[in-house]
Amino acid sequence: MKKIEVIIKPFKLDEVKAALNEIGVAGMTVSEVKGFGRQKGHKEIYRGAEYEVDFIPKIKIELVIEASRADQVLEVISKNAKTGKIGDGKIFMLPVEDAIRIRTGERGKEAI
Amino acid sequence: MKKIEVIIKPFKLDEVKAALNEIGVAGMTVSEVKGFGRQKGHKEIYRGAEYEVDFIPKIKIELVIEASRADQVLEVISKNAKTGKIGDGKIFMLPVEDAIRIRTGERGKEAI
Amino acid sequence: MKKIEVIIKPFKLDEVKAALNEIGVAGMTVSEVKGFGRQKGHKEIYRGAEYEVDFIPKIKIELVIEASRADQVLEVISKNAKTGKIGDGKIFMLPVEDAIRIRTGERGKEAI
Amino acid sequence: MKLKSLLIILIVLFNIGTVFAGDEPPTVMSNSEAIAEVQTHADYLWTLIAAILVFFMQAGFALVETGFTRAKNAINILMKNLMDFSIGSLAFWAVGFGLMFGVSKTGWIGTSGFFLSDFTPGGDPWVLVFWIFQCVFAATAATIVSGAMAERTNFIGYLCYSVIITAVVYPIFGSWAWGSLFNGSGWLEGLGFIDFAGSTVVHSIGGWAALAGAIVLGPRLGKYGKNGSIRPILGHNIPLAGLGVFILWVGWFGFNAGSTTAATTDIAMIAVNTNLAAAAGAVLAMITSWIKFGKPEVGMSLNGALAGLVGITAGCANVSPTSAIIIGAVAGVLVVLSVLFFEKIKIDDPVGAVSVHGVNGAWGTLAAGIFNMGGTSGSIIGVQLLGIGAAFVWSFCMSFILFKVVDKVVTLRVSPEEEMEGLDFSEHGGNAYPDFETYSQN
Amino acid sequence: MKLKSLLIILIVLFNIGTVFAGDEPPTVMSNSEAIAEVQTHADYLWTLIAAILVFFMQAGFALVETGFTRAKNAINILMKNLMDFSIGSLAFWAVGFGLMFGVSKTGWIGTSGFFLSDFTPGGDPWVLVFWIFQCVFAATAATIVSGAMAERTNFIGYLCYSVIITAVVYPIFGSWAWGSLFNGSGWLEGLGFIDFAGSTVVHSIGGWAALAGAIVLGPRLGKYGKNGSIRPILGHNIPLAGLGVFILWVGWFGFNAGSTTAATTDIAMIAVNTNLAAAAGAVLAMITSWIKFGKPEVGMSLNGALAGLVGITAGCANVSPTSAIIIGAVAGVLVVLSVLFFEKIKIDDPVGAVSVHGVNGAWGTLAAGIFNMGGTSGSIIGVQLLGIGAAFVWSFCMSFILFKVVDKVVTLRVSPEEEMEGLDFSEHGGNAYPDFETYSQN
Amino acid sequence: MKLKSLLIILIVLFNIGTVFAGDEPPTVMSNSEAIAEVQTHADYLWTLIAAILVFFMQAGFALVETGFTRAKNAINILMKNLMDFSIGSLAFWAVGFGLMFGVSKTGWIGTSGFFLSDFTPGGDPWVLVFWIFQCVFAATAATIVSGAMAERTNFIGYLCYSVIITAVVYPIFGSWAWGSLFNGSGWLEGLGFIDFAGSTVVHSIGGWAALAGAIVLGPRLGKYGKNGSIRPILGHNIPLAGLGVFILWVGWFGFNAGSTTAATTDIAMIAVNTNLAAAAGAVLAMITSWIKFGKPEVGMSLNGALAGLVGITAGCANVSPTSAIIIGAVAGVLVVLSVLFFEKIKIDDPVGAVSVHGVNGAWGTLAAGIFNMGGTSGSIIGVQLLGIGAAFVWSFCMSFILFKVVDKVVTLRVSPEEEMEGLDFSEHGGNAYPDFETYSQN
Ligand SMILES: Nc1ncnc2c1ncn2[C@@H]1O[C@H](COP(=O)(O)OP(=O)(O)O)[C@@H](O)[C@H]1O
Ligand SMILES: Nc1ncnc2c1ncn2[C@@H]1O[C@H](COP(=O)(O)OP(=O)(O)O)[C@@H](O)[C@H]1O
Ligand SMILES: Nc1ncnc2c1ncn2[C@@H]1O[C@H](COP(=O)(O)OP(=O)(O)O)[C@@H](O)[C@H]1O
Repeated sequence: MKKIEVIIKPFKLDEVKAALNEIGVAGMTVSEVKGFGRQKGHKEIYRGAEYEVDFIPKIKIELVIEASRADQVLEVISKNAKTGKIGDGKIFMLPVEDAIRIRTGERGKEAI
Repeated sequence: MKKIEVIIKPFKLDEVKAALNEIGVAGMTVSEVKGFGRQKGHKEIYRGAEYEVDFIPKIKIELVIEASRADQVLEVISKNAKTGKIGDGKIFMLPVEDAIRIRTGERGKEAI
Repeated sequence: MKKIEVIIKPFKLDEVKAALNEIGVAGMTVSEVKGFGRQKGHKEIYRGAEYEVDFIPKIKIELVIEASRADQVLEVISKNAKTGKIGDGKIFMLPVEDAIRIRTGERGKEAI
Repeated sequence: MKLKSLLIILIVLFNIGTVFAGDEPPTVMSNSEAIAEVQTHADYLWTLIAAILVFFMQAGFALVETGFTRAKNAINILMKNLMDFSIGSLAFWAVGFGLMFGVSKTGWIGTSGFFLSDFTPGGDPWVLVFWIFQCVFAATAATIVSGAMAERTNFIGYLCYSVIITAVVYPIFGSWAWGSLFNGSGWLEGLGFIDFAGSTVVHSIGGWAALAGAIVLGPRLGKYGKNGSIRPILGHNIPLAGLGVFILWVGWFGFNAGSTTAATTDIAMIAVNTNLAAAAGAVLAMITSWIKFGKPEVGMSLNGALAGLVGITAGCANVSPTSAIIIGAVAGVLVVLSVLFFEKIKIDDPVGAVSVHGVNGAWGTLAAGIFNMGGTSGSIIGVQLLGIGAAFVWSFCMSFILFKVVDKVVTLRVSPEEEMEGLDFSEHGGNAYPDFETYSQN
Repeated sequence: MKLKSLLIILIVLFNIGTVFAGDEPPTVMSNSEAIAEVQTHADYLWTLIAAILVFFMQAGFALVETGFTRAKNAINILMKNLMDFSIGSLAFWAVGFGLMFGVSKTGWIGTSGFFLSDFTPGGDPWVLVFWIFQCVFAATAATIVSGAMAERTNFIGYLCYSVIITAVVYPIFGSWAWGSLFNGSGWLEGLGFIDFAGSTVVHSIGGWAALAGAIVLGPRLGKYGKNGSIRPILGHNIPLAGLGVFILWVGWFGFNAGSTTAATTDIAMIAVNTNLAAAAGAVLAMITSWIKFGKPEVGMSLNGALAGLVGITAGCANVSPTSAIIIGAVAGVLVVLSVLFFEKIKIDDPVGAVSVHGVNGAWGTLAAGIFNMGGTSGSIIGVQLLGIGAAFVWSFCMSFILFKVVDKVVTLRVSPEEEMEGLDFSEHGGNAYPDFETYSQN
Repeated sequence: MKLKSLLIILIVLFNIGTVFAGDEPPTVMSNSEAIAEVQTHADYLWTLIAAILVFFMQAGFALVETGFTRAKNAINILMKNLMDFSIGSLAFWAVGFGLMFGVSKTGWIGTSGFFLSDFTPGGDPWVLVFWIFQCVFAATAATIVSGAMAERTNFIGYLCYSVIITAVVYPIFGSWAWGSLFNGSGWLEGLGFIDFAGSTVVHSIGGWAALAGAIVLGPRLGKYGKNGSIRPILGHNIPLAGLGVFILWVGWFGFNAGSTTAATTDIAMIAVNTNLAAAAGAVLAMITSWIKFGKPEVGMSLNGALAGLVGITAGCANVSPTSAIIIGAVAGVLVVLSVLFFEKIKIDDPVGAVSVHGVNGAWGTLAAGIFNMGGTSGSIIGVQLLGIGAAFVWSFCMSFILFKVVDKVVTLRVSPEEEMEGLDFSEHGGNAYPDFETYSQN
């Protein structure tokens, strides 16, 4: 099993999610994060002092999948999260040793 | 060392935490996430338009433990996070290569 | 490639970020988490009932780096996140099998 | 001679005609009537302005209740406050006003003036300005209840109850104490009961109904631990609650000083008393919380101001400013002890409505007797106690029965799942703060 | 004899001198003048107090609009509300008041009184108190527009438009219907058009301008799916929106009852009607939403109260309380249907301003004819319809052209990137809630 | 003959008896007295209503200060605003009023009327309505200070100071300028000092005390970078701050127009001036911020409205509407420059209280001399400058010393750890927004 961690632009979430659902990947966990990277933040003003908001709001998707589906999933995500502009984000793949579905106690591939 | 990532129902956090403390696991990191999976969201209405809130609020627990304690920890979490209803969540186990306690600089098992 | 996960005290973020930038690590992803550990929370009162707020607000930094830079990165983080007081936090290192930059499709080291 | 002197008078009198161009020239008599008319205009002004101020209290209640409860129930609280006023206005128009201020042969209930039938187009509109002032009072009594029943009450059940308290429970008691302000005549006022602006008539009636509601409902899920320990459920927006208290304080000037329903100099002392009692209540509640918990707690301090306001409501027109400070100070201490008491006996009142309005309504009514500027006596105190007791028995019992009936018919409490998810979603399909990351306590 | 009797009169009259120490002794005539003066003081008081209440509505509008839109545009909404009032006050002082209430030979436009030139230091200050009351009315018409154009309008474009509606569009129509309240005389009022407090003059004018703005702008990004499906964009702070509605309700007592600009007993019925219509509007809108969506929806209920208020504004002084309930109830149903209608035809009005103010302003004006206490007739209805139509044609067309012009000159809509990022950042470099974790819908 | 003519007069006069059933028939004299009485009632009404409006400003200040500071200090700000009013009311009752309006032989301090001893039950209640109006003024001066000292002041230290400013610092200066409004007579008013509603007496006194507080405390942690760079600390809830400004604007109509403490036609021009100055202040501050920062900034625009209001306070009754616009416009520019100036010289004033109230209070006082409708002169300007200077010296020095003393006795500033954690927790054990995910800046 593999864990896929994806950092994307927030407004791409719906598209990515829909595309994953289409290929049968329905389970995933999403959170709001702040990204730092090549894409630069912007300047704001508060009572005359200018300041740099250097982080960019991003969405992190975490999903655990069977190793065999990894390529397909990576491709689908890449395609659907892409705008071609700086700050599109990253995909990371990490090894997963075990998985459990709490409700049933199923382990491994069955659990995801 | 292993990293255990757990997705549970929010109201189960207290129970799981207490149970982990009992077996001597006191360190963990918790965050709010949005879950997508088998458990379906619900419909809300806003000024006449119905819309599907398709994510479910979940809690993510991350904890790093010695490999030797993994089975016990998995069991305790499974037991205490379970309601038997859909949406109870998942446990994933990932390998960890190193750990450092920032305060002391201790590494490995000592650090957790 | 390695994934470095760091839990630090919130007010240390700026320092750590600056130090990482200095050694050429500019990409990272940050989120707010709640920490449980040795450092204890505090008591609050609400209309006469005292209650323990047992979590401590922490910042989680995630960054993926080339394996070869791991030591340097760990050192820089350790140094800059340290106050020497309880609750300074942890650094964990996990293996990463692949990385993709969504914008370009680059993979592996090129992607980060 | 006769003619000449008459002429002189006429000249003197008729010459004034310029002021009312085209009208009859003024006479002493027409002037006197005109003066009365201007005074009447001032009375209308003040009564309407006071009614507007009291209406504004609805916003105050909504904010206090919203602020002191959880984010997931904010829409529900708002809807309850909007609707108890809206439906309540209609109920008071149709039924309540007649029961409270209609002709009352027995002194126990009014029997005329339903559907504002005392007003005929073109007729004297006094009944209308009087009605609007009384209508906002009735809504105040009703809205007090929603706080104590927050976060777990079935919306439709609440609406049912809300109509009945505004149409029946509050007005009938009101007719006993205040009926003679219009066409009625109540037995309690006949005995000399002092409750100038309604510590008992409005606040205790609301407060004891709130008590009945909280008891029938039982505590919110998670309010008490397995071992019976008290677990705090934190209010989600203290700045809104604070704003609510300031708004209530503003409105209370209308509530108390407006109860003259006339523009007189009496409003001065009433306003001063109102302000000093509220101030003393806030300060003493803060000090009490400081002593008891080690820190000056904001929830108690805010409730202290309200307690002082409730406390001075009965006696605002017949006690001195110094007495007002004492009354408010006692109220400030009382509210803290009372909140802790009800928590301990496991009656879950999320905003402290029972302590603020019920308990301090009783205290204020008693205090109006004790500190009466004209002197006090056993019989004065006795009548005050009788009124306090009558209010408790009437409101608590009627409400208790009503809540039980409502519970049978439409159920009073939502299901545990709905309560966990929050009433905003389960009752209204909504989300009060969709752009914010929110937690759900419990 | 003559002398003696004169003496007596003099003694009688002069003896009263104590009241005005050092002044002339009072006479019947001086009394009569003094009475008129006190009445004048009361008129000033009421007019000013009502103006303050109406000013407070600015806060209500700001909150309703903020609450019903997204967090990322909160500062922008606030700035628009602050500035349409501030710049609007100056524009109404310089130009608007003169066009509306100046001498009007044709009945189509006022031509004097610019820059408050009707006032001379030391002269009669009535024009001033009248001005401030009218100024807050003008600002109300202007501010209605900002809601419908929320979340996508260029700030400077909005400011341009805002000046013009307050300086020209609103005042010219106003001169047709209300000019004779001061120095003017309008053709529409000449026909007997009934619009006591401005269902048409203020609310429809604002509402139809809002419609033009929403059409010219087009819907917000993401409001409609690719397949044309309606996608809700949720308001981010419902408690603030609720507070806004309560504040508007408070202010509306000043809006309607203050339109007497005199302290008379008429204010009683006006206030009662205002309250009952709002209550009925809220209740019926809630019921309608309950039937249509299965749950009582908060946004619709709040809009229902406002719809009731808009609906009764024209007829508040000439319909009975029972009619007021009917008018409000119809408004409550109407607003729900209207909001759904505009959503469906893809006119994106984030806060429902067109439905609340435009549609119900028209309904209220018609209802003022239908339910007229003095009886109705075809010609009364005809004039009402004429007024309604004139307002639509004037305001919609003028505004449509103006928005198009503004769009050409300074552009009316922000870029898609700016809209996505939020106007708070792109227009003002700010962040309304920096300490909170917020999401961005769409 | 004599008898007959007398008879006639009597008949004329006595025949009017119907109005006051059962009373003596009216006479010219009784009418005259009745007229004076009705006017008195109107005076009471207006003074009380104005006092209520000014009280409402407390809510406005609380919101502005809460909105412009961080979420972690929201409860603390609220408690400070609640308590400076509550304790302040009691302090002003016991001591302040006597020092300000008591008999003053020297012109430097009042010496009677403590504990409201000028009022005897049954006696003339004018002192009471006057007291409540003055009490809310005193509280305004006190509450200004809390904004400048926000986010780092020890709660108990703040309370100590707050009592002293309301009981001593403000009243003594007040006695110099306004003592003769009641029993006193001040040296400054004796010279012809113009400060109708308190640009200097209230706002500058508060503003300079705020300056002393900010200096003694030093800047908030993190406000200045190591290299001395200015780092913004963002206000956490701009919609609340905006609501606060609208509420303050509402209240200011009471503040300025109520300072007549009489229902006269003067209130018209005062209200118009107040509104125009505020509008001009907002517009000009927005433009200034636009020029200086490239975008129209919300914080500055809101402060601009307040600056305009402070600026017109002194001269609202003696300058023309056109002058009011100029005064407000200058205030709007001034406040932006002043905020930037104090930031630069490292005086950390989180809400801009010093610039809004101190600097513009001085400007407004000067402007009242310059734009005086009756003409100006070197001596008028001189006296204005004298008053401005006296206020600065008195308030700044007294406050500076007091803060130093308070610092010695109970410490004035919380520890760095407490400041980092937030005063809500460290001072009150609370959490203003427990259901929301919040960050902590710095
Ligand atoms: N080395 C990294 N480790 C973890 N997250 C990263 C890393 N580099 C970038 N990110 C995340 O990816 C986001 C996009 O990266 P950025 O460099 O801005 O643009 P791009 O993806 O186009 O190269 C960042 O905002 C950050 O959240
Ligand atoms: N493949 C997955 N990868 C990551 N998280 C998942 C995955 N599948 C489910 N989850 C998380 O677990 C939660 C529960 O899963 P769900 O399918 O709803 O029920 P169950 O756990 O009973 O099978 C989801 O809301 C989501 O947060
Ligand atoms: N085993 C663990 N797994 C994951 N996170 C941990 C673990 N132990 C501690 N943490 C995180 O590190 C933070 C600091 O740990 P703590 O024990 O309080 O102090 P210290 O780092 O000084 O030992 C905790 O608040 C928690 O977020």
